[in-house]
Amino acid sequence: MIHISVQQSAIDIAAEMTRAEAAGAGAVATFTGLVRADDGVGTLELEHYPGATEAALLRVAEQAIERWTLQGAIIVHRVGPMHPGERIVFVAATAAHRGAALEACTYLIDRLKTDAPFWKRETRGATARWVEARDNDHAAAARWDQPET
Amino acid sequence: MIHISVQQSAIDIAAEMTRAEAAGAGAVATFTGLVRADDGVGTLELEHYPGATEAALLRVAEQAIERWTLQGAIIVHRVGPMHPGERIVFVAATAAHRGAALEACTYLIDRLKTDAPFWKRETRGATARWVEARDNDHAAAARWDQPET
Amino acid sequence: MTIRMVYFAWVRERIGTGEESVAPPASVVTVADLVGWLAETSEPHAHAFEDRARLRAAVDQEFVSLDTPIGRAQEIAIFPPVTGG
Amino acid sequence: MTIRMVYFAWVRERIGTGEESVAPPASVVTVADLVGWLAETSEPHAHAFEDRARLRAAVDQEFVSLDTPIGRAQEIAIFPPVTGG
Repeated sequence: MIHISVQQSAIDIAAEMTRAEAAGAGAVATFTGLVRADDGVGTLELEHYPGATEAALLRVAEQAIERWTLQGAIIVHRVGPMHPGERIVFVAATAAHRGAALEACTYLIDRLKTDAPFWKRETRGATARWVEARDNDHAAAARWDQPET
Repeated sequence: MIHISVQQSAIDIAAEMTRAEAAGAGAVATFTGLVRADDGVGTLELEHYPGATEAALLRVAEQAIERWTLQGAIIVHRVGPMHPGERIVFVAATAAHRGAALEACTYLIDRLKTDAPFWKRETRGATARWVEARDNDHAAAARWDQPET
Repeated sequence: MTIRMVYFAWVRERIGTGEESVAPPASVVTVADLVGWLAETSEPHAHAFEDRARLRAAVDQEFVSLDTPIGRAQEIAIFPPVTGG
Repeated sequence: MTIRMVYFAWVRERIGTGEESVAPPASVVTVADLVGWLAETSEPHAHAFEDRARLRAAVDQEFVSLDTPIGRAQEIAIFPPVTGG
């Protein structure tokens, strides 16, 4: 099971967990990214590249399914304006055992950070700025390219 | 924020996620263990050691909070009889960044598997048997004892 | 000295009860001594404790190895390796 | 040859539009050539493309490095490093 969604609407965790669990395996690992409530951001706006975004997310999910023999992979990413405390992204990996689910979940979010065309703009008071990419996102994604040890 | 619960009732993921997100940080990682629907088990029964269980789970959560500077740690474990597809355990780690949340989530479930006094009994047809402990659970827990590299 | 014994999972089933009070002799120093002494008190205890490698213990709700002295413990639990999560 | 250009984030804002059609000369072989040629067409393009190290590209929705030949591409996207998740 693969489910990809790029959506304006709020992310419904209960519905996504039901979907993840319906794959029938014993282990579900999830990661949820939220607009931080503690650093003065009033509005966060997410822009994306329609079409290319969904294709990139599908590729990331397919790679995870194959590498960890998952029963399911879910990637839901919100776009448009959002506020502190709201969910930006939700990923889930469903597998027979917890090791696979947890590793695959980490892979999904690490890869999404570098491989999917999203851009964040933060507004603090009257000032808007585009968020800069972080080098350690690339380091996190690159470790999955290493040969297995 | 630490929340520990050992309960007979079903685990409410939406309520637990709300609790995890209320800690106000940017990243929430979760793990959910389910009664597998695919291996012939009709009923799974969870026995525990009242008092000692809650103390063990609290210790695991406190260790995770300290080691990864978490904003929150949640461990909810069901006891009593349950059926395929139902949730046995839910853990969540809330942190400022995803690396800490994901690692701490893995720690919570790895440690719970070896440090908390729960015992599973599976019924398949007319046959009940106590589940045997798995050596690789101890290997998974022990890797957290290694010095940081 | 009276100790409250508690048992879980197949240890409990084999013994036939989840708890009992016992008064071991002074020669019982460690948890392993206690298990050995209990195994001689009845056939069910002997059956429950026949494979020591599969037994785990807690003294006053702290998990310990079987060679731990029981000291002035009030509650000692004997059970199989845990399988939660 | 006409190519549909698409722009995102501050590249889009600096250029002042999210898309446009362009017809580069035959001397434009790679994405970098295209960016260089576009930078000479207007001040906003020059501003958007002034720091090549901060630009990323996709050719027909495939992510590529800037030295990739444009070939017979129909859609080329120029944008900053991604920051989703």
